[in-house]
Amino acid sequence: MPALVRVQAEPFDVAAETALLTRGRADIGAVVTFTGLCRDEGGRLDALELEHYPGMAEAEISRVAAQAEERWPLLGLTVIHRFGRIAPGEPIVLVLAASIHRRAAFEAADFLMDYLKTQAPFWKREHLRQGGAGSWVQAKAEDDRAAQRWAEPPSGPDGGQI
Amino acid sequence: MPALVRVQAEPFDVAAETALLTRGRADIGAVVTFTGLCRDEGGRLDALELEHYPGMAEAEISRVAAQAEERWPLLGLTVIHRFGRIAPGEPIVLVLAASIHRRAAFEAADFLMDYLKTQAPFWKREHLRQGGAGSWVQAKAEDDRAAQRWAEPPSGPDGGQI
Amino acid sequence: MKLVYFAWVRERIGKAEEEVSLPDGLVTVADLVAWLKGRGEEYDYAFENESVVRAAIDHVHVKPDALLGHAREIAFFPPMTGG
Amino acid sequence: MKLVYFAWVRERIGKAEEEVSLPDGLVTVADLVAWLKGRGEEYDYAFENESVVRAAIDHVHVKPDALLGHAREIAFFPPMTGG
Repeated sequence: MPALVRVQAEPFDVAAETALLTRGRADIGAVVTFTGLCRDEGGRLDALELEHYPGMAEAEISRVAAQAEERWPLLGLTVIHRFGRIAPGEPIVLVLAASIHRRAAFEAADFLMDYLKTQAPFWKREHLRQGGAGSWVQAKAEDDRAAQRWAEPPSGPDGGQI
Repeated sequence: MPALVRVQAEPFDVAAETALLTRGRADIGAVVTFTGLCRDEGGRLDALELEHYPGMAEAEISRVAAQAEERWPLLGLTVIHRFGRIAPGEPIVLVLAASIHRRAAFEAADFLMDYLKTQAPFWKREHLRQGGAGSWVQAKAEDDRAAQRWAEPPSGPDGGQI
Repeated sequence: MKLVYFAWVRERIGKAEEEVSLPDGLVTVADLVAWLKGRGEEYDYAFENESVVRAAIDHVHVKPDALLGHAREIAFFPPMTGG
Repeated sequence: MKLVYFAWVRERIGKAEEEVSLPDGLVTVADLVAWLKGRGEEYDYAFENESVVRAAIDHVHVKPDALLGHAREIAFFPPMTGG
């Protein structure tokens, strides 16, 4: 079943998205949801503004979602990423993964977040409470390292020996 | 902030529990929820019945939740575990972890589920669709191994060298 | 001392709880189990594979070598299957 | 060929997109960047640290040595910060 992927300006409803995935089913044993929220950074921020690359954003998220569905036995996968101006406390991103057992659901959600952070074409700019646009948020080396955790093990003669 | 721990027969509302933890706050960047649901095992089950040890169940979950709060910088933690008869498709357990960044929220929720599976005094019995009480669900060695992943690294002279 | 039983341990013994007066000389949880097994077939059945049955003293998991001390409530149950 | 720019690459160049006719001899994305840098200060500024700017051809991430081929849309942007 292909993942449900949406890129939108509007807020999303985690409960409704979960119901959409699970209602009427009795084969799902585990649902993991990740919600990423806008922080005010200790009162410094008035909002985050998310610029995105329309078309590529959906394509890239769908590509990574398909990888997750190939790698883990998922019974449902939803990814929603917002763009535009987002106030502190509001949700930015949702990943919802369902499976028979918890391990697949946890790992798939974790994997998707690491790849969204480093591969999905979105860029955050700060808007400051003291007025005016602040700077573009810088990419973190820590996020690249997190994404590298998911690299497939080498498949050569010594593959999987580590 | 101590975790919110509840052991109850009634269903729970993930959205309401999430709102309770996050509403009015702008310091939370990541919320991970895990929901464990009753499966019908391919149509074989009419329900699961969860027996628990009142008093110890709450105490044990609170103890493990406190460990998680010591180990990860959490901004909120909710654990709800149901008992009694639960129909396929219905939720059994909820873990909700909030933090500034996603890593802590993912790991804390994952840790709590592994410990709930192996340490919280609950026992599942199957009720069969063809009638009558089935057998007690057997503990899985796989769950013990999952819980062992979280053992603290050795603190001797070679600790952390692996 | 109050003893409580859960899941198939409860079913095999045929009761959920009981008050017992322990004889002198019982020091550990393992001593208590050995004594219970001498009380009848139902206990022998419940503890037929002793290493499988778990114990808790006053709501805290313990090993068979744990001291009974001044325990108020001792519980016996199968490996947990919650979550 | 359509070029599109995002975030601070867009701001430095001063436009979100443009149509360009490429001269002969441009084979890779790196060739295209070198040519753009010769078009004016704003491009030079946007690509001052070339290794930081990412590229995509027709919505797919590519490296600087990727071939331009029959690309319809080439995008340049900073490292992503979504999620």
